[in-house]
Amino acid sequence: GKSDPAPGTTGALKVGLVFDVGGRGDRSFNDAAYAGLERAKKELGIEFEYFEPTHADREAGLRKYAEQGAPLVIGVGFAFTDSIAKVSADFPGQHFACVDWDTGSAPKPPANVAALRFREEEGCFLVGAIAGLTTKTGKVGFVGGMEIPLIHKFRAGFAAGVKAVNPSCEVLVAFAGLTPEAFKDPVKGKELARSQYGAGADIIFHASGSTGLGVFEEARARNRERGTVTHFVIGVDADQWEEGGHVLTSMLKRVDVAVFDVVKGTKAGTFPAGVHEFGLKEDGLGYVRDDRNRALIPDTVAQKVDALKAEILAGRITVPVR
Amino acid sequence: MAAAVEMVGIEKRFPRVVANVGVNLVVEEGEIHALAGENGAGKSTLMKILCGLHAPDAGVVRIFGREVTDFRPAAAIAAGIGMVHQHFMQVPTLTVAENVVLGEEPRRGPFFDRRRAEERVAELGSRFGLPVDPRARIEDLPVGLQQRVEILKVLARGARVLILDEPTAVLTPQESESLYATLRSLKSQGRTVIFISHKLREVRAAADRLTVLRRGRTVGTVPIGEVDEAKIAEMMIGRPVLFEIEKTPAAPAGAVLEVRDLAGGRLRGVTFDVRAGEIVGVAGVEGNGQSELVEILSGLRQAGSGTARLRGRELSRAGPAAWFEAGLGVIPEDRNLRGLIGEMSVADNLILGRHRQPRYSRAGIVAGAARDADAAGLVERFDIRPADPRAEAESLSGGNRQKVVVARELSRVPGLLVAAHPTRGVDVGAIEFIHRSILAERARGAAVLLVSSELPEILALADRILVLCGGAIAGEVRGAEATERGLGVLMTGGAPA
Amino acid sequence: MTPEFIAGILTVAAPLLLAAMGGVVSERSGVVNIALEGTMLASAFAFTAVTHAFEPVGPDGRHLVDAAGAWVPFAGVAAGLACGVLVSLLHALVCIRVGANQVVSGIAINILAVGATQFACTLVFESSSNSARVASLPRWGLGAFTFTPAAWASFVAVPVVTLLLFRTVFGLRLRAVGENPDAAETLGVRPGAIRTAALALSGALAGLGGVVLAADVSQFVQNMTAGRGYIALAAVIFGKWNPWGAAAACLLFAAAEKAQVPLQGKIPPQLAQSLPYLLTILVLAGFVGRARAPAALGKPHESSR
Amino acid sequence: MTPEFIAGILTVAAPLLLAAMGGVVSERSGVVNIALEGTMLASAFAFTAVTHAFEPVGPDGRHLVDAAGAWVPFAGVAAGLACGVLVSLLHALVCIRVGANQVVSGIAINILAVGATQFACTLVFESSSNSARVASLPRWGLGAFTFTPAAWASFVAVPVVTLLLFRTVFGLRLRAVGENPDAAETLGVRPGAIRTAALALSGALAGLGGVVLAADVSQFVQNMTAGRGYIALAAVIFGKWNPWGAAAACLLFAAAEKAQVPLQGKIPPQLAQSLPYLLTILVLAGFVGRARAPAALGKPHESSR
Ligand SMILES: Nc1ncnc2c1ncn2[C@@H]1O[C@H](COP(=O)(O)OP(=O)(O)OP(=O)(O)O)[C@@H](O)[C@H]1O
Ligand SMILES: Nc1ncnc2c1ncn2[C@@H]1O[C@H](COP(=O)(O)OP(=O)(O)OP(=O)(O)O)[C@@H](O)[C@H]1O
Ligand SMILES: [Mg+2]
Ligand SMILES: [Mg+2]
Repeated sequence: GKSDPAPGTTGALKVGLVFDVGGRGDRSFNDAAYAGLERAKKELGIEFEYFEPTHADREAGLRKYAEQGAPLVIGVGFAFTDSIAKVSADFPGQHFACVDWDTGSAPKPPANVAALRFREEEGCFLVGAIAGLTTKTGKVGFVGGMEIPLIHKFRAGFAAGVKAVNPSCEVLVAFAGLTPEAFKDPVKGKELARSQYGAGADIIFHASGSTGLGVFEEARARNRERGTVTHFVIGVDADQWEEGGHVLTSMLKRVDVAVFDVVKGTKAGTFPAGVHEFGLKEDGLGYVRDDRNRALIPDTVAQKVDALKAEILAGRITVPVR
Repeated sequence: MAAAVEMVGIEKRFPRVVANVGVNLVVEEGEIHALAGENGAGKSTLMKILCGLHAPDAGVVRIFGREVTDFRPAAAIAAGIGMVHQHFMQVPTLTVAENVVLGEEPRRGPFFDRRRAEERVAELGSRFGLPVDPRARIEDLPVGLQQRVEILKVLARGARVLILDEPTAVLTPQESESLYATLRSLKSQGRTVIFISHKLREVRAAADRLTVLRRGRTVGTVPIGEVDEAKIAEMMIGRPVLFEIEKTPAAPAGAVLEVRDLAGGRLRGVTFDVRAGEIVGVAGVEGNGQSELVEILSGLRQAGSGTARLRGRELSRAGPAAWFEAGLGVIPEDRNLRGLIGEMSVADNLILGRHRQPRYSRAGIVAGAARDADAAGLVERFDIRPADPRAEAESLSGGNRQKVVVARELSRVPGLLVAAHPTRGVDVGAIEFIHRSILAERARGAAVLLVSSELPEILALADRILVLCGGAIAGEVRGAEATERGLGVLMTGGAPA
Repeated sequence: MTPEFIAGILTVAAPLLLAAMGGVVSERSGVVNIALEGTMLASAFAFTAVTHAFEPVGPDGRHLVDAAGAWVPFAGVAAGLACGVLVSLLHALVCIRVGANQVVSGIAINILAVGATQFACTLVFESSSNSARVASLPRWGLGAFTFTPAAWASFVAVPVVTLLLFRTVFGLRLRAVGENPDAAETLGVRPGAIRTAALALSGALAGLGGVVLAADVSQFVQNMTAGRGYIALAAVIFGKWNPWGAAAACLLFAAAEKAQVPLQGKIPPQLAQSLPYLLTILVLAGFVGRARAPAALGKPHESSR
Repeated sequence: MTPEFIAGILTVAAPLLLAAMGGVVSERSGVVNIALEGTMLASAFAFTAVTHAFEPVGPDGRHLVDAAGAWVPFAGVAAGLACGVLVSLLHALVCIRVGANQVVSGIAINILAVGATQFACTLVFESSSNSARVASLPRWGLGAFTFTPAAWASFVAVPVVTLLLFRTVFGLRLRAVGENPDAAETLGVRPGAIRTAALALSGALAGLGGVVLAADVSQFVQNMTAGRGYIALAAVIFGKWNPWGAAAACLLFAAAEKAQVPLQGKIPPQLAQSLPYLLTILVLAGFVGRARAPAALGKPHESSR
């Protein structure tokens, strides 16, 4: 390690953030992390820099900020797990955070690492219920990015939510690929959406980074052609309403909150080392129902979904993860 | 009246070689003018300058009295020059009509007017007595017809001067005859013809005047009536050339090559032996199975049926490596394709295939000293020019490349020598030398199979002559008793005289 | 085979078709064009950036994507075409005028295109991975078969390129130059000029392929061509340098990619995903073995003077 | 030019050198080997996976990386070599035995290699992007100049390949086949066999290049070759198919890449990263113009039988 800039000092805290594939501008996962930093900049007066890795230079990105002496370096995405484990060992005086830390490959994060994890299946269960209750065709779709256990959590939660309220509803499933590139392939996303809409689905939930932008595009094109909104998408990670009037809701994964909290803790001198799980209980997950999409989700549906949420919180429903 | 072509003081240098230096050539309108000279004398280069493919480094070119300043093919075409190149300049996948009109296609808007092109070519063909099917694809045509297309191509561009570079090198005697008839009829229509040839008999028969080049310079221009073949040869080489080679009677021993009912491709079951110490000639109109025979006997083609034994080993379906090991030496039909490795030195080419011999390598490492010494000896013995074993094979002229191939094959002391058109395209000096080398092989006790479309060559060398017709042996004649006439009858399917 | 499924195949095939037609034109003239991939990518970006630039901007500085005039994305299409021509002319410069190795020039252009588009994307959109969403091209057609004009162009491109190659004077010369540039030269046809023109056209076609890709999702994504240029090249060879053959190969690859979706979950995912590539290898190994390339393909032509 | 900087250049150059020597051997025999890239990548993975497999495992199932015997990473090296030979033989099968297009076969192999290594990485290391850390090769040398044995091999490879090509019988035959397979065949040399052997050797060299890369960081990273195979190919051509020329080109590229690090932050990163490729294009455009490739390069040889 280099110099040890004491955390909690009053000067502007410097944070370095390395994005996942899909990168800045995916209007989803990565942009949610970015939003957390923006908020920290506004509310806590920190400074930050970010890096969009291309192929194999994820670790180089982390190292770059660590070498510059940033007290906090954040990696967005499960793929950073090994790299952060390695780099944090070389810079024991600095702090690291990893969104979606993979406990499978590294069960115990080092002492200077905050491992931020989400129980995505819980949020997905709720949007699954919304989909199951609002579908007109009795068919809904799921478009995943890379086929990995993390994304299977999304699928499992969503499918369970659908079945819980509408057992006869069919859930079409497709993944964009087997490589990280599958999170940044809107062309593929559009193609998959085309297949699922074509097969009769009217709502698609995507968990695929910027691949999902293609899903939105397909819905947008279909609705524009028909002149009415008949094909819906459920957004993921961030509120994706901006993608057009066909966003039924979005499964919020509060990466922004998690990132903000870590920054705040670091600045306050209480760096939250160790594994942190965010679920419905911690308000780390949720779904969007506000003035903009209230018309799409009737009150009866919202009530039903809130009831399900209560059951999960009470531990009466365990959402499957695979 | 100005001469059709006047080239004065032409000079052309290539890296390492001076191809032309102070060359003068005057061709009068309406004559057939021959250009002769040993290999690498600069004939093709001179003609390429005339047709705009090379620009000269010095000198003046006048065409019908007008000086040429722009050396580009299009300008030469416009001035009335048309060249039929030694290696045909054709697009094999296109049709005859397309090849002929390329560059000045009849069009309808942006579209190619195929019908009009075909009509034009058919019309040209009948006007000049050169019929070809305008719709045939070039690659499907025999060489004779391909050449006809080349001539049509230049005529279609209104050529008043036709240049033909070694037009008969790849033609059968019959095709050659008809070519010269065509040239005479073009002359009678007022066109001028320049042709390059190594075949002095043809030069004498077809040309009005002759210009000889040697080592890039003009030796002189003479009316054809004033010189005989020996005189032309002397002008070319700079010394008298022996045309008649004295041949001792053959003393054949046991059979080296035994061929039984061999068939494949156009070859339909042939049976013959070649014995040690004799030369067996194979004559025939091209396309009657000679190529297939040579290919099978060098392992490049698998026989369909029958057997071929070399020194007792059955090899009719073996690859080239097996033939090579059994002691075959082959002068291939197509030396550019099969003969040499262009990028390698003459020395490496000379011992290629024998590097594994203990003399040339130890533990897989090439013994450079032995190779270079042996190569220098061969270069000297076979008079390969330039006399530099390190020169790249590619930089040699056609005749010298042929000498490298011959030198390599003979220096291996082969049990059987298959020589296919061994003197095609080489000058008279080299022909003499190659003929003597083949006879020396016979004297040494090698079995020689000589395939050639040149009847005089076969008559001069062979002890026995097999005539191929339609893929079968139409007859066998003893060398001493054979005449061109008698062979010609057999070759064209007539009964033996 | 629902209409949806067929339309889906056509959508996937559209950019491949255009790039493959570009490949046919270039390779028939004797120039190996691996640069198809980079050409597509650069044009995809040019389309996005120029469309973006012409969108009206609201008082808050945001682009009013959906309020853009109908002509706006067409300006992007023009930019994509122009960019394709330019990239291809760079290839022409390196390998026709200078006579350098065509394969390496193509690879270098592809790698440069990835770097340059990322860099430009950062400049214009402040992200090296994604552009903003840009105004969409209209969609024309009936039922499931509605496509952008650019995609429609890809279907028209096949007969047009066929006509061009086999019925026009330019096509005749182009093929002659690809087979025997020396012969063409002796007849006053200039191989360098023909090949440069062929590459310009090839670039326009491949560029339009890139536009189809970006217009389909109304945005640019880092390295969004994802090997489509290479697949198009394989299709050219599989199709034996014939436009219809290449088009058939493109449709086959597109079908393989489409078929992979319903196969998911039934066969191992890795197998499903690599189907198109496996197909490429099999197809190359099996069918193309004996196909005859243009005789002068890949050989720089040196005028003999 | 500190010793560290020079050693740094050598480290960057090592994998390039090996791949370039592989390229020289293959191209001199007449086979275009774009598959170098995929070969390196596959071997990098094979090295990592096999080294991993031989590491002792603790009671909790974790690999005791640093307790591994000294021979363990050498088992990985052997695996890398073997894997390189295998991938190269696949290329040989497709383009020598079957006679398919060499460029496309190479591209297809490269694409497959990316997919296959990611898939295998997921199976072995449960992550498609990174392997676990594996046992390290020893480092030999003095001062700044300490390298793994694999990297040392890369420096030795240049004179060895030179000797092989120009002093041995095999080299002579190899060059003969690359120039005129037909002629070589009539002289008893079997072009197919020579080319297959050349490709096997090429694969071993490129594979060792991949091993150097992975051994340097003691792990496998998704697509870690990052175009080095292509750069090596450019170096082969820039070096005019001569081992020393290619080696000089590799060092030049390595120096360009090294120089790019101090430039970072001063010029845009994408530009800095494309430096080697810009260099490639410039160099191609400027120098190589008239270099003469092996005459039969890229042409499948059909025995006429
Ligand atoms: N393009 C070229 N580059 C370099 N040297 C050349 C070139 N063309 C011809 N030469 C050389 O110039 C000399 C003259 O060649 P040219 O082809 O004119 O001879 P030629 O008289 O036609 O011989 P042949 O009877 O063998 O056809 C030869 O040494 C030849 O190798
Ligand atoms: N494949 C071949 N096999 C045997 N002889 C050939 C072949 N091709 C050409 N020839 C003849 O060999 C002679 C010399 O040809 P070659 O082309 O090798 O000589 P060059 O003078 O170097 O070339 P050019 O005259 O084209 O400049 C010519 O008479 C030609 O007809
Ligand atoms: Mg000549
Ligand atoms: Mg000649």
